[in-house]
Amino acid sequence: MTIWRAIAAAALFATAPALLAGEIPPDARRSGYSFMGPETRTMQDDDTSNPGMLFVLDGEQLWGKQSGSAEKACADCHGDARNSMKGVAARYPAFDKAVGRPVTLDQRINLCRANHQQAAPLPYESRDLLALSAFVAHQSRGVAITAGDDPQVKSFVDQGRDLFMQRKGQLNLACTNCHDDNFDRRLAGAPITQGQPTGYPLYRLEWQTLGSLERRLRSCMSGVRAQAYDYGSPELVALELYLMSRARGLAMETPAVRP
Amino acid sequence: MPTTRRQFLNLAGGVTVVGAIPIVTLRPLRATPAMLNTAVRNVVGEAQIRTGKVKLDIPPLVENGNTVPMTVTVASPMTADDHVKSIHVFNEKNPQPNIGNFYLNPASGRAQISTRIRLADTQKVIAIARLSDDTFWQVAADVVVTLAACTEEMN
Amino acid sequence: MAALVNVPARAKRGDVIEIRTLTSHIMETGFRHTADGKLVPRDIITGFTCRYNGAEIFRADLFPAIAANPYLSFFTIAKESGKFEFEWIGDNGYSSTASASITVE
Amino acid sequence: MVSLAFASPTKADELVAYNIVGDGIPQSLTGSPGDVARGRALVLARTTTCILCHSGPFPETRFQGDLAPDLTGAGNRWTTSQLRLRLVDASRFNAQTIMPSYYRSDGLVRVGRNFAGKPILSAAEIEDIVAFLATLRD
Repeated sequence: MTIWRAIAAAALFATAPALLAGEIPPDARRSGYSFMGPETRTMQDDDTSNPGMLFVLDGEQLWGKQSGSAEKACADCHGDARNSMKGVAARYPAFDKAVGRPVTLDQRINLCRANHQQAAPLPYESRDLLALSAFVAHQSRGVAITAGDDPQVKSFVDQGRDLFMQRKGQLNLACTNCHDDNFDRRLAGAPITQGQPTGYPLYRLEWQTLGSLERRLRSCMSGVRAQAYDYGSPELVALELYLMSRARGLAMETPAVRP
Repeated sequence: MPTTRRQFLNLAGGVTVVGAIPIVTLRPLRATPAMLNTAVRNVVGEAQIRTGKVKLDIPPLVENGNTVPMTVTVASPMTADDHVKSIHVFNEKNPQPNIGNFYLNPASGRAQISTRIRLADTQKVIAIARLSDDTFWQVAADVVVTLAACTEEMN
Repeated sequence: MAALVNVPARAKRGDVIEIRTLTSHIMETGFRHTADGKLVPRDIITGFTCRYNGAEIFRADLFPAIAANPYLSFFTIAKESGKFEFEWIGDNGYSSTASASITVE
Repeated sequence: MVSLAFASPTKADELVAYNIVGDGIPQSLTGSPGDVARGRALVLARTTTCILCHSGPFPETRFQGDLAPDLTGAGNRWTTSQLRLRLVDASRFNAQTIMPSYYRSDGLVRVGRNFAGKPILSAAEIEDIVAFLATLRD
């Protein structure tokens, strides 16, 4: 039993009735930042050397640019993102009444495009969508994550947790097997993190570009040789929601840098 | 115009950019010691290369070879009479041995440059400085590159 | 697409100042293949120049081993107020520029 | 205890049936002994996945995992028969294990389309690895 599991078990016994066995207690939750080497941390820390900031700058441009047949820019409704978007990404995925389910920040941007700008949706992982979501999420940097608190999303958080606990793929492994039970250990040379999604969209050195949490989840699924869920699928949204609720209290870091 | 559930489902099945272009890195192709030697001689000519004066800051073990931070510093007063004219960085095992050439002058004030490089594998990196008296000085560093345990190339 | 250039807004005459630049570029090496075996053609930035009030103070030749979204840091002596101009050139006629001002006291 | 396990029949790659005797599979899946050198190469190949979790007496291999027991002395701790079943289906001993069942293609969820219906390792690969692990004596 790892020390973390011992702590988890103790905390479960003492105070936290909502915590399921094997889950990481709030005070033991750690951002992926704490698992990185000094060079990668330095790259994230300095905005003038963080390559994710290139996308944030692009997003800032797009925010003020008219798009679609309604000839409206994001800023025409939302004003200065520094005020209007502060803390927003820390609450996502969030419940949308019209569609009756939680939507990711990427989906919210595309819903805004469809409903208010009369614009075509931006493709998943396209530069413009990543830039806009990075710009919006950047306004929440330092804000504590609260996603999943809304009672309307509870059943979706539960669905996400079930998916996190479910073994999949030819290697028959669940997310929890690595990210709850074996973080701080090494898979080949690389440290296993807790899988806390604090900095998305983030700049991954492996990708050499910015990418979404959905892209990361899909590559984890490929890693266990499972058929990845489609971008925007209810399963990926539920997993994203569960992961964000699991990271409750951790500070947003967008745009984070990870190996 | 509110979004209906059907429209939303269409959104959910939206187009993606990344999945369309799976890239496979070609591993077997790599520079040979002869290629490295040729690349160095293209810069240095027949001149002797001495060891010293040059410092190469590069992590000995990197988390991902796609983006490796690197700083080269040369001990030089950077005066009109005694300065660094250029810094040349090479690698041993990438498909091509050159990394970059950086041209300085007395107005630089300090003989130091930083950039981020790609290293296809665990290998040696070499930095060579050309001083204003046309002498060449070098330093080499070994870098161990960690390979990602999971990649997107499998499925 | 964006470029990030970092030059101190003010400096004392004679100070050695650091200049940092980061620019958006895929830096496709020309050594990679798609899953169906096609070579992905090279598309990199090959050159970078920095001018200070018109005079070149730093230049670099870049190769495929430079990471995507190239980052460069270098130094110069603050000698007078004015403008830094940055230029990146590359494959397929690529060219982009940026500039930054400095006040030297 | 003697039981007989048949891997479920699948389209392309039908698995060889094997006999479990006690806590092992005494007979080679291929009917012949594996190749030690090939087995060593397989254990060290990242695509085989052993080395991602296990470490072992492999001085030339820089990155070894620490999620699972060191393989040093595996040949002392287990018989060939025990090693074979532990590779084929470790979940038989501990349903919670993170060690994949390397010679099984049933009872899995959402297997990637390139891997569906196939075991992680072939019968011959299992035999090569068993032969190599058996040589790991302290």
